[in-house]
Amino acid sequence: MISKIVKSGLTRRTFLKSTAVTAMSAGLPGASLAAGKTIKIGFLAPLTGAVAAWGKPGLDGCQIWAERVNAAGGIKLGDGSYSVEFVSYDNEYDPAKARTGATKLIREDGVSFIMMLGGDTWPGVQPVADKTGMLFSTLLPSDLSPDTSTLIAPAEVHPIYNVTGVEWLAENKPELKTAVMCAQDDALGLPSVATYLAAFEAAGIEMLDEPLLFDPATTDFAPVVTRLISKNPDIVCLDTCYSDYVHPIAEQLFQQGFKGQIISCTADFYDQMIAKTSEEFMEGFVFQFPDFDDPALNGDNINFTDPNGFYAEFNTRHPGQWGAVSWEYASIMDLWKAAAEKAGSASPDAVAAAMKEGKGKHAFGDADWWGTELFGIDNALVGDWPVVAIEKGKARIKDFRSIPDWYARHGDLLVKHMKAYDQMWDQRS
Amino acid sequence: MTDFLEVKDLTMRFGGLTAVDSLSFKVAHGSIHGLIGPNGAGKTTTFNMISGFYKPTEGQVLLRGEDISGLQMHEVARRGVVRTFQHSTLFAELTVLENALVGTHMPFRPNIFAAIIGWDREDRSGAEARAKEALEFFGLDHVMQERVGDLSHGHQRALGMAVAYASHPDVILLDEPFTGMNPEETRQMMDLMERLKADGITILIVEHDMQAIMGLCDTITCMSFGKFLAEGGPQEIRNHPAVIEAYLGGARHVA
Amino acid sequence: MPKFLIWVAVLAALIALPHGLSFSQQEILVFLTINVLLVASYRLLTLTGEWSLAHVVIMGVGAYSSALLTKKLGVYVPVSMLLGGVVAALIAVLLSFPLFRMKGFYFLIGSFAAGEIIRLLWKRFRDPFGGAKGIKGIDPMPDFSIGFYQFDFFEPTSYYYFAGVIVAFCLWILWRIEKSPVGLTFHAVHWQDKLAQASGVNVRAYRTLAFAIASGFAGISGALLAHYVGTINPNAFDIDLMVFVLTWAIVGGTATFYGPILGCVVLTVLNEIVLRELGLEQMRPLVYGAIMILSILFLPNGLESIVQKLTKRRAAKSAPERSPAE
Amino acid sequence: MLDLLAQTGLNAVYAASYISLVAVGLVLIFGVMGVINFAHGELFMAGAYAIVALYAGLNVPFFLAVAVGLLFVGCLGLLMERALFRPLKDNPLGGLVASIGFLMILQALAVMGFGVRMVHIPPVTQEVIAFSDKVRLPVARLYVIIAAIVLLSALWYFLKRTRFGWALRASAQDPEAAALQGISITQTARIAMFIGAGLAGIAGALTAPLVSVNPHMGHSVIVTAFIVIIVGGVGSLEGAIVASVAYALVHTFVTTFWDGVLADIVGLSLMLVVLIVKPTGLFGSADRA
Repeated sequence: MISKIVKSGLTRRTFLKSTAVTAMSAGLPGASLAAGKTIKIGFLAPLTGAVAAWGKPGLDGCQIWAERVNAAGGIKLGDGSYSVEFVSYDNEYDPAKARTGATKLIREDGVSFIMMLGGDTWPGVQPVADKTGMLFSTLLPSDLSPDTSTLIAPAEVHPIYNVTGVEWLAENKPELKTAVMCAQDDALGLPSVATYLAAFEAAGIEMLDEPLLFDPATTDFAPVVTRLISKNPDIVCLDTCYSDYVHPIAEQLFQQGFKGQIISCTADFYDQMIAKTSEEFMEGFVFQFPDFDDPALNGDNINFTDPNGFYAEFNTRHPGQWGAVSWEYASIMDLWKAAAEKAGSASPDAVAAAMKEGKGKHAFGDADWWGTELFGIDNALVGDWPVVAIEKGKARIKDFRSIPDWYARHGDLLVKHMKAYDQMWDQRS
Repeated sequence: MTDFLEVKDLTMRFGGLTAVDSLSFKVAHGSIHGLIGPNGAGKTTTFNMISGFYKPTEGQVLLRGEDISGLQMHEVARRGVVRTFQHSTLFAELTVLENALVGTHMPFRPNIFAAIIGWDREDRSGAEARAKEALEFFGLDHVMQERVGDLSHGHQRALGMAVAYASHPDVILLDEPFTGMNPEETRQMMDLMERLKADGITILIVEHDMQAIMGLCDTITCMSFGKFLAEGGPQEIRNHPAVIEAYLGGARHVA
Repeated sequence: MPKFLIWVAVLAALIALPHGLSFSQQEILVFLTINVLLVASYRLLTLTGEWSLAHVVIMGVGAYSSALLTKKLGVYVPVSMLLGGVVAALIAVLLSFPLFRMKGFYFLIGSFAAGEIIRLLWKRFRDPFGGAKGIKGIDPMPDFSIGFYQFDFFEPTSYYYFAGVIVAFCLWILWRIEKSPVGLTFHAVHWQDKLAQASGVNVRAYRTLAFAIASGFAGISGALLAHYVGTINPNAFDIDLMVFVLTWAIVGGTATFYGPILGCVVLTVLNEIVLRELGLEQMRPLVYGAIMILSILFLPNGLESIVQKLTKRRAAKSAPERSPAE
Repeated sequence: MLDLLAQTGLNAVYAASYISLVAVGLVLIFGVMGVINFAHGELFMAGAYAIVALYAGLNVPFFLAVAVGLLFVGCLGLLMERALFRPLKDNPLGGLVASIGFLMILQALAVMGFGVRMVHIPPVTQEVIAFSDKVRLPVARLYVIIAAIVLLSALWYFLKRTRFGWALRASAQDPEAAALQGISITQTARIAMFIGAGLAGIAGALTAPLVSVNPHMGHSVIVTAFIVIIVGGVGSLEGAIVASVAYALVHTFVTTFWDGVLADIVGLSLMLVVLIVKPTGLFGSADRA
């Protein structure tokens, strides 16, 4: 049978059909259920190993999402309601294993959509995506390129939203004039460095030093912090770091006597940071990821379903594990569900078409498909993003700010810095 | 006879200790030459300098007039000076024939590309013939396929010499070949050396036990405390007062 | 000739193999085939008695070279794979100068340091190595047809056949080398380097030769990987994979040519298929680690020792024909 | 500028302290057992998780938790000795593989028991000794420095002045001769494993409140420890300590005055240079290679 397909020339459509048939005929347990009313969604992210922190909590969040959706009657398509089931594959953050996982999820499990962390693993999956036409999502928009129209970045627009924090800071604390930055030297840190540099330049804040890069294997941050504060900056920017680095850096800043402003992309487990430092020290710490019990998320503009309830449920099941990825995969599923119901079908093409029709329902409000200049394709869903600050030991959304508006004014700066760090889509070879 | 192998003012210092102090002697072509001395006389150090195992601090080792001191061991070997080892240093994991084949490395230098394509059949059969010839010479042809680890002590000694002999050497350096041998084995070993000599090979033996090589050597050089002591025929050395004195002193020391 | 028939049967089984597997198992089969070459080339290096921790990084050198040659210079893919191997071998020759001043444990750790430096250089120099993200969009092997079979190199089965032929050819060369006088000399260098030297063997040159050959084939395996996955990055060639190669070789046993290959196949099937099917997820490393410990405790001579026991009776019947010179 | 130098110096002293605790344990195990303990970083991790369970989880007083952590990891060392290294004592590569297997098991246990993400440990003390506004030594770091000095001095005394220590050194130098002298190899192996593992454990326990504790924290520690013991010379305790100090100084100053990635390259190159110039390390002797 395989050779027959090969000879007839493989088009996307016949490919998908044939794989669906294979999945059915193979009599896989999931496949026979699917004849009833189940839609399968693939979850292809690191679940073991050093990067597992970016996958596992996301899968936990998705399980909660699936239960809630299934309890509410599932996903209503043209031919009735379907329940949702997540099929996960641990890619160990390795491109080759990610490719194997994508093949398994598509051709054996018959999933309708695959969510990935992206990053190192995406290029391994890209040929599979191109060949099968499967719809994929990533948390890292830097994976986007015009080569693959079926990869979308609908939740995170890392790192571009970081401009909102800097902009807010410049408006609300105009006395802060100088900044320094440290960053982890990898695919996560470098595009973020370029973004912060552009944001600081746009806000008229002077960088006192080159960004200080450190290897992701660093354990002791005292030397990094000593260097950072040696120039007496008003602002220390932590760029986008794993929380394993944000915490010790903040602690060192505290112990080495820094008293100025800190801005960071994330502050997962900020309560622990407060415990390690002090409430006064952390007061006013600016970052970009709200707690989902924030009252500001109950506004009409928010598209995430019942954020407060989701947050409470997550914390009950996985106490102390809440972080950015906990809700992001689930928010992608909200978007996917809406698109599938609109299209009345779970087929990747139909969902993708429905999704990109008009405004997208991003977790933080309706947003535009955007990114042609930065990524070569408008598959990133970009709109407002919250600026969060810690007040009396609790993260509070201070404002929602529009990323496209900032870009309209300062896009040239962003492109300039992105180019300097080889982060433009046409520089990524 | 010409000056075939000559040791000239050879000196070796380890830190502050002078193990060999400007030693000179000559080995005639086709002879069996003994190098003796009590423990700590510097025999083995000298031996190691000639074979290229050590680089001398000063002095020269001349082979047919060419200075070979300071060359690496394999370079010395390629000039025809092949050594054996004091202990049964063999490839215990390999068979007897394979050991002998390693000895044929010099006359039949392996070529990796020919080996892959299979154009080295002549070399391989030549090497095997030579290895078998060497084994026969030392009476080892009947244990050819056995693992060396399973061989008797005497056979292992013989194999050590066969490996050296397989490379068509001009000079064989033997390091205490009689240690731990019973009289019967010693006698057989002496026969083998006589046959090597008859084959035109020059032999230099380093030996602690003077009696063992008296009947064998053409010339004997005796050293003590790193210095040249005496040289001559076996009878001459046996009766040399300085040699007797050195050995008595050494013996007392050892006891 | 029964031996000939056995080989035909093995060949037929290897050709039929992917058709009995699921799609993801076919993918795993491709990576397994590539890893077989990696671990077999590693064995050649261990013949001289040195255990390197740079082998996977050297594989990466082959992958990066081949990827860059196709991307920047447009070299035809199979040619670039060969050149990737050549570059890996040359880098190995370069590394041999500092590394072969060391032996044993020092060599082990020295090679680790050398490998880490190469990896840091890939990270540090975004041009041309792409930094921490590495290189993506590497040209795949161009599809072609040989009449009765159409190669579509997206399909794991096609790539398995392609890689299988290359790997089989490389294994044949490695086998020929091991069974040649050169291989015998490698053994000699390992067991008694002084005696080998006294027999006129340039020990340093032979060590370097083994290192270069092993590295060359590791480079080819890296190139095979790069043009299949389409992306490479410094983390794909880190110490974790090296640890796997080391355990494949040791658990399989290094006394025979097939030992490390056996270890690679058995452990990969266990880890990637059996343990995943069992749905162990987070417990997978634990079970894998336990299996490693148990196998080294109860099979100290590796998996190959089981095979040897099974074949011993047969071998005892037929006349001993162990002649390296044949 | 003087402030910056002084603060960097303090940072280097702290780094040298915890690195030397880990490295000395690794050297001790290699010296006596003749195996490379790849799981040493995970023993460090296990010490940190002992603090997570006892101090952060059960509110056990910190120093009691550290002591229990030392004993716990020491016992892990004994377990490794009994279950892995003793049966494999004639098979150093087998010991290496077994220690890799043990490493994977410890990591997986940590993941299953405490999750993949970093875990929180409340600070032991937030006191800081301020020499000036810009030169400050947190007391929690001072504990690590003091522990390193005290423990390594005690170890030195133990090795040079007691019978056990003499036996340990003897069997590290020549196991066969030591056995002839009536030294029990098993006994010394046990002691060495307990001390070696315990040192890694106490380093992990003391630094736990200062770093991010996660199941993979052992990796970068073991890489550093390898570099250090190679530079110092495998099997030399003095060498390990001197090299820890040298490495910590170089790495800290390069990080502060240039950048962290360059510091790693410099550290590794330093090691290669040492190996090229003196292939047995600064204090090493050839016979154990």
